[in-house]
Amino acid sequence: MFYREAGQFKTSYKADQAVFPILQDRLAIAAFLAIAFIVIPYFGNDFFINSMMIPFLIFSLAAIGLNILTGYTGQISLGTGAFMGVGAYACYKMTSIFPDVNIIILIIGSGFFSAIVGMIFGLPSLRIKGFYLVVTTLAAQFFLEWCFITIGWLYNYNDSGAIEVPQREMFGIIITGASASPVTRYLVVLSIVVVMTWVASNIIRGRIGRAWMMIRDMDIAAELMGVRPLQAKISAFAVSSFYAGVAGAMMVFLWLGAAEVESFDVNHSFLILFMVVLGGLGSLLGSFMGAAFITLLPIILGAIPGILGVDINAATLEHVKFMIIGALIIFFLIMEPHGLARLWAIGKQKLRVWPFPY
Amino acid sequence: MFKKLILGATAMAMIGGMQIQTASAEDVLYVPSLSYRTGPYAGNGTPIANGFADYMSMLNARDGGIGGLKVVVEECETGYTAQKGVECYEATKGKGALVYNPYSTGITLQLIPKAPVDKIPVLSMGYGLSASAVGEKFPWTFNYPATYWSQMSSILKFIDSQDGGIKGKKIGYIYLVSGYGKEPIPLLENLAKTMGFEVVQFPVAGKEMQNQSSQWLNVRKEKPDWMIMWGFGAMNATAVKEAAKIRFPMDRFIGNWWAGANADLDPVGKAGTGYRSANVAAAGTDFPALQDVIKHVVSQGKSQIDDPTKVGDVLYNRGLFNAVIVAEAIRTAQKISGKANITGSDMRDGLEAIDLSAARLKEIGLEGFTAPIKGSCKDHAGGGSIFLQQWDGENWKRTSDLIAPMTDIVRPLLEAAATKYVADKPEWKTQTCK
Amino acid sequence: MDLLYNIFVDPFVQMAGTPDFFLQVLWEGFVTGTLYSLIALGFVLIFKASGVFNFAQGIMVVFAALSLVGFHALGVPAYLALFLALAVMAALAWTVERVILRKLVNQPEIILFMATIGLSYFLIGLGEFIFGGEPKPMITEELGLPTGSTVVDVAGGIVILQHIDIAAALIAAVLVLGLAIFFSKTRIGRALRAVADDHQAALSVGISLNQIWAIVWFAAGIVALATGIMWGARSDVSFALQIVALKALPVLILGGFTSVPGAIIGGLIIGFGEKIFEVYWGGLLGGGVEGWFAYVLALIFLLFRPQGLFGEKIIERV
Amino acid sequence: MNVATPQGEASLGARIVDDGIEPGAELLKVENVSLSFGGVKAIQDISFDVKKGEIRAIIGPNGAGKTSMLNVINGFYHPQEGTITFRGNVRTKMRPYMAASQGISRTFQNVALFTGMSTLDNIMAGRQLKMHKNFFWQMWRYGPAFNEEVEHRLEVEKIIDFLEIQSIRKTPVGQLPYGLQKRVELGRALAAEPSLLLLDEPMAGMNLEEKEDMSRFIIDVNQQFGTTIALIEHDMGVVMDLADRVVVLDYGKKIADGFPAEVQASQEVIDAYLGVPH
Repeated sequence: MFYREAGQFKTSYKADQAVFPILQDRLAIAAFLAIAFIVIPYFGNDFFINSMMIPFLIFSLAAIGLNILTGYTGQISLGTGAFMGVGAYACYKMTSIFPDVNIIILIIGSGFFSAIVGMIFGLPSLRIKGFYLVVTTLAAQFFLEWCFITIGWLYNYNDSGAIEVPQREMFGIIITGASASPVTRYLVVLSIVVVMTWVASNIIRGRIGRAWMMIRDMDIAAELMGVRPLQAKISAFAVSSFYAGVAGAMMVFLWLGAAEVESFDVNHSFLILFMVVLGGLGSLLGSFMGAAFITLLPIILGAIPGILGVDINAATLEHVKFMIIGALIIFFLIMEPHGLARLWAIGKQKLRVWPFPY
Repeated sequence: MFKKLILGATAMAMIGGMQIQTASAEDVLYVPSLSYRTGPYAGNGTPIANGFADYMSMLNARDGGIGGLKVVVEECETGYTAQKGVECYEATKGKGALVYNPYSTGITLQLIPKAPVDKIPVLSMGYGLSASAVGEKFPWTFNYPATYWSQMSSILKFIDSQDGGIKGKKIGYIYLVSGYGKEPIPLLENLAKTMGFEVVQFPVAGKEMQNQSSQWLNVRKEKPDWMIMWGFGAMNATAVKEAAKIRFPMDRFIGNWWAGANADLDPVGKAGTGYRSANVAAAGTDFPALQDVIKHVVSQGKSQIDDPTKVGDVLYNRGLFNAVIVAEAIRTAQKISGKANITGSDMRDGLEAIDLSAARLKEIGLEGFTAPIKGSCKDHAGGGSIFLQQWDGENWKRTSDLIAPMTDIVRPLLEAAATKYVADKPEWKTQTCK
Repeated sequence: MDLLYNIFVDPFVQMAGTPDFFLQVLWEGFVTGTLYSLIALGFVLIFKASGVFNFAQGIMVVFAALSLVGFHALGVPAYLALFLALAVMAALAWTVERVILRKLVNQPEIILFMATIGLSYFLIGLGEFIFGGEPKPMITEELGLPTGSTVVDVAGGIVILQHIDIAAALIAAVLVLGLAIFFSKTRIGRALRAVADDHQAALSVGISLNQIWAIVWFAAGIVALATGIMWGARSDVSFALQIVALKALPVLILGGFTSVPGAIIGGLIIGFGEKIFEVYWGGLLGGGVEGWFAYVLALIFLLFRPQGLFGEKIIERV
Repeated sequence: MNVATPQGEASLGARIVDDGIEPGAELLKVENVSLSFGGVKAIQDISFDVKKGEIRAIIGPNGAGKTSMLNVINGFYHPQEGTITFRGNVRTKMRPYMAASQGISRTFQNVALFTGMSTLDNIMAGRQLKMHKNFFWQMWRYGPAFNEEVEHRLEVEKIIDFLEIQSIRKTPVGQLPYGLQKRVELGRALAAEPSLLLLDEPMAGMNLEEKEDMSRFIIDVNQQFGTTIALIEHDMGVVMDLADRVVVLDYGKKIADGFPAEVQASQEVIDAYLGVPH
C-alpha cells in the first residue's frame, strides 16, 4: 500500500547506487535510527538496555564480521569467539599501557590486533577449503583460548586470571566500568555499531566486496578475472576479525565489565555462526536479524512461563529452551535456508505488489 | 510499514517492561539464586540450588520466614556462564535483591565491581576472588566461610601434620586451567618456600577434563608424595579414576571443597576409597535443621529434589549452609536496622556483623555442622576453618577436626592481592575499619 | 642453549632412560587414539554416505551412553538396556532421516552442517530434560566388561594395562572389522558405496537414498554407543563428554573425511602424538597443551597435504 | 527498479585496445606445448599463433584437448614443455590472475558466473583489474572510490546496452536462463577490455536463434571493439562463418591449421570428425 516504488526514477548512476534506493526504505531506516537513538534510551529500563539491546548490538557486529567471511567470501569459520577474545584482551592491555588514551579509540584500535591474528590464521585458507578450513579455524579457537589462560601478561598476572574493566570517561561522562550508566554504554555501542555497519556496507558494495563475492561464488573464475585469491581471502579474514575484535572489546568493556576465557569459548563461535546462517548468509540486515533471534529468543522464551503464570523450574525451562532453539534452527533451515533476510525480502516483494499476488 | 515498526518497538519495550512489573512492591525478603542446573557442571549446581532453596522454604514453612517476612528465592539459570549470570543479575536486581550468590567465580568477578554501584552485596561462599575477603578494600563482597587461599593453607597444614611433616616432600598440584584453578598458585609457591617443600604442577585444560591420562602419566613420572586437586565437575571423577589406574596412594590425594561431592565420587565408587577432600559443612542429615527441612519441605513435595535420599549430600548441605549464612545475615541486618524489610545496604551491614557462633549454630539446629563464623569490617571470610572428609567407597565420612588456616601468612598475602586489585582503579571505594 | 637442550635432547634422554614409562605413554596413546578413531569413524560413516558433516556425533555419544545408563537405572537388566539403547539410536537415525535429511536434500553443505548443530542443541536439551545433568557412572561391571589391571614387567620396570582399555581396543577392532565386512560384502554396503560415489547415479540404479541414510546414521549410532561405553568407563557419563568428541575433527583432517582406514590411523597418530607431546614437551609450554595440539598438528599437516593422508590429489577443472 | 538510460550511442568504435601490437601482427604464439596429467597426454607438441584483430577458432572432436589448450593459454594449467609468447613476452610460470592482468579474459564452457551476484555486479566484476582505489577509500560512501565506481558503472552500462540486457541489470544471474547467462558471461569478459578474448564454446547448448544472436555479438565485438578473439567451438558450420583462421586438434595433436576453406578440405579433419579408426 505505502510500499510502492512506482514513480521513483533515478537520473544518475550515483543515485542508483545508494544503499537504500527506495524512499520508503530510507524513511524506515531513519525511523529505526530515531527509535534506537531517542526512544529506547528514553523509555527503556536497565534490563531491556543492558541485557537485551547491548548484547543484541554487540553480537550483531560480531555477526557482521563473520558474515563478511562466511556470507560474502564463502569461508566458514568457527574461530569468531577467539577473535573476539583477541580484541578484548588487546583492549585490556592497551588500557593499562595507555591509561590516558580515549577508550573508544582503544576499542576500535583493538580491532587491528584481532585483524592481524585473523590474517595469520587465515593463511591456510589459500590451500584449504570447506570443512577442512572449519577445523583450522577451530585450531585457532583452541590455541587462542589456551593463550588467554596461559600467558599471564595478557591479563596483567591477575590472581583471578580475568580481565577487569577500568573506569574511563569521555567528556566527563563515565563510559566504562561499573558506574557507567547502561544508557551511556548503550549509546556508545549503538554509535560504533551504526558507523561500522555503514562502513561494512560500503566495502561490500565496492571493489573489495565484489572480489570477496567472486571468490565465494566461483574462486577459479574470480582468479581468471584478476582477483588474487590470497589477497581477497586474507583481507576478508582481516576485516572479519577486525569486526569480531571490536565486538569482543565492546562485549567486555561496554557490557560484561569483566571476563574470563570462558566468555570467548567455542560456544560463542557457534552462536555467531547460527546468527549468520539464520539471518542470511551475505546479508547485513540478516546479521542483525540473526543476532536478534539468537540473543533475544532465550530471554523471551524465558519470560513466557512467567506471563502465562505457569511455574516451571529454571532447569526445565533451560532444557526446553535448548530444545526449542535447536528445533527452530532446524525448522528455519528447512523452511528458508537463505535466512530471515530472505523472508524479509519476500515479504517486501509481496508488499510491493500488494494487493496482487504477483 | 511504520505501523509495523512501532508495533515491533512497543512489543520489545513491553518485554523489557514486564521484568519490572513483576517486581513486587509487597514486603518480602527477595533473594535471587543464580543456579546452574544445566550445562557441563549441572551435577554440582543442582544439589547446591536445592539445598539453598529448601532451607529458605523450610524457614518460610516453619517460622513464617525471617523476622515475619517471607523469603522469596527466585532461581535464575546461568548454566555456569558469565554472560547469562550478568543477564540474571540485570533481570533480578531491580526487584529489591538483598544479596547475590553467584555460584561461579566467573560471575562473581563480574559482580564485584557492580555491587558497590547497585548497593547489593555479593556473597561468594568459598569461591570467587580470595582477595575480596579483605573487608577494607572490598566492602561489598563476602567470602565466608573461607577463601581458596586459606583452604590451601589448611590442607598444607594437614599434610604437615602427617608422617614426618611436609618439609622436603614433593607436592603435586593438579588443577583446572582457569581462574579458579590458577588462583591458589601464588600462595602455594609462597608456602613452598617458607615450609620447605617442592611443588609440581599438572594443569588440566577445561576441554580435556575427561581425558587426563597425560597428566597422570606425568604424575607417575614425577612421583610426588602428595597430590592436591583444584578440580571441578567431570574433572574430579576422571582424576580419581586415573589416580587409581597409576596406583597412586589414594589417601595421599586431597581435593579442595569443589572436588569432594557425592556426584564427583559416585561414578568412581570403590576405586576411590581413601580419597580425601576438604569441606566446610558436614554431610548427612543428622542435624535438627535438616530434619526440619525434610519434614517441612522435602516430604511435603515442595522441594525440587528428585531423589529424597540426596538430602544431606555434600553439595546439598553446602547450598543449605549458604542459605544459613544468608538467613543469619538477614536476621543480623534486621536487628541492626531495626526493621524487618531490609535493603541491600542493610544486608551488607548484616553480613559484616554476622556471628555464627557455636552456640548460635546449636540454636538453629546445626551443632557441629560447620566451624563458627564471625565476620568483621576487616575480615570478610570469617574464621576460615575447614575439615577433611574421606570417601569410603560409597559415601563421605568426616575424618578430621577443624583445621584453622595459617592466617598469619595468608592474610598479608590477601591484603597485597587486594591492594593490587584496587591499585589501577582510582574510583574504587574502600572503607576504613576501626 | 638450555631451551634447545630441553626441546631437542632432554625428552629423548628421558624416553631412553625410563623405557618402561615410555611404553606406558605409548600404551595410553594407543588407547586414547583408539577411542578418537571410534568417534571419527562415526563422522566418516555419515559423511561418506550423505555428505553431511555431522556435528551431532559428540552429543550422540553422550545420548547413547545416557540411554544405556538410564534404562539400567530403571531396573532393566544391563544387556536388555544395551539393546534398548540401540533401539533408541535406531529411532534417532530414523527420525533424523525423516525430519531433517529428507527435507534438506540438495542444500549446500553448510546448511546441513548447521542443521546438525541445531540437532545437537536439541539433543542436549532433550538429554538433560530426560536424564538430568548430573554425571552418572557407567555400568561397566553389569555389562560384563572387565575391571582391574595387569602389571607387566618389561624393560626394567612395569607397565600397567587396564583391562577395560584392552577391552576398548578389542571392541573397537571388532567394530571396525564388522563395519568393513558389512560395507564390502553385503548388498546394503555396496549400495552405500555407490551412494558415496555419486548420489544421482545411485538413485538412477534404484538405490533408496533415504534407506541408506537411515542405515548409516544408525551405524554411526552404534559406534556412538560403543564410544560412550568406553569413554564413560574411563571417566563418567556426562555432557562434558561431547567436548572430547570434538577431538575427532583433527583426526578427520589427518585421515581424510571419507576414509575409514584414515580415521583409524589418524586417531592413532593423534593419540600417540598428543600423549608424547604433553608428557615430554608439554611442561616447557606450561602444560595443558593437549587442548590444541591435535588441531595445530592437523593444521600444519594440511599445509603440506591439503587432501589428507589418504585422499587423492584433486585436479581442478573449469 | 527504473534506471534512465544514458543519452546517446555508446562510442564503441573508439575502444580498440592499445596493447602495443600492430593489427595483423602476432599477439599470441604457442610453440611446441605439451601437457599431461599423470600418464594422460592432454596436449602434445602443439604450435599455433593468434594475430591481432582476428577471430581464431580452435576446433576438434570431444576430448581433443581444446579446453586444456585454453586453460594453458590463460595460465590455469602449466604445460610441461613449450613456450607461450603473449604480446611479445615469453611467459614463465604464472598464476591465472597474472594472465588477466596482461589482458587475457575468457568465458567458460559451463557458464562460470558469480551466481550470487546480479548481472550488473557480474559485469562490474570484469572491471576488477581496472579499479585501484585502496581499502581506506572503499570504506566511505563518498570520495574517490565511489566516484571510481560510478565511472566504471558508465562503462559497464555501455556493455549492457551493447548486449541488450538492460532489463536484467539487477537480476541475480542464478535466476537467468542459460542463453542470457552466456551473454552476461561475454559481457563480463568484455568489461575487462581484453587484448585477447578466449571463448570456450560460446554457443554450446543454444537454439538456433540464440546462436545467431551470439554470432552477431562475437562479430560485433571483433569489429567494433577490435578485440582479438580465440574461440573453441563444436559446431563446424558456425565456426566456418565466424573464424578468420582455424586450428584443428584431435587427441591432443594438431591436425590442421589454416583458413576455414583449407581446413574444411583437409582429409585428416574429415576423418577426425567422421571417426576413422587410428
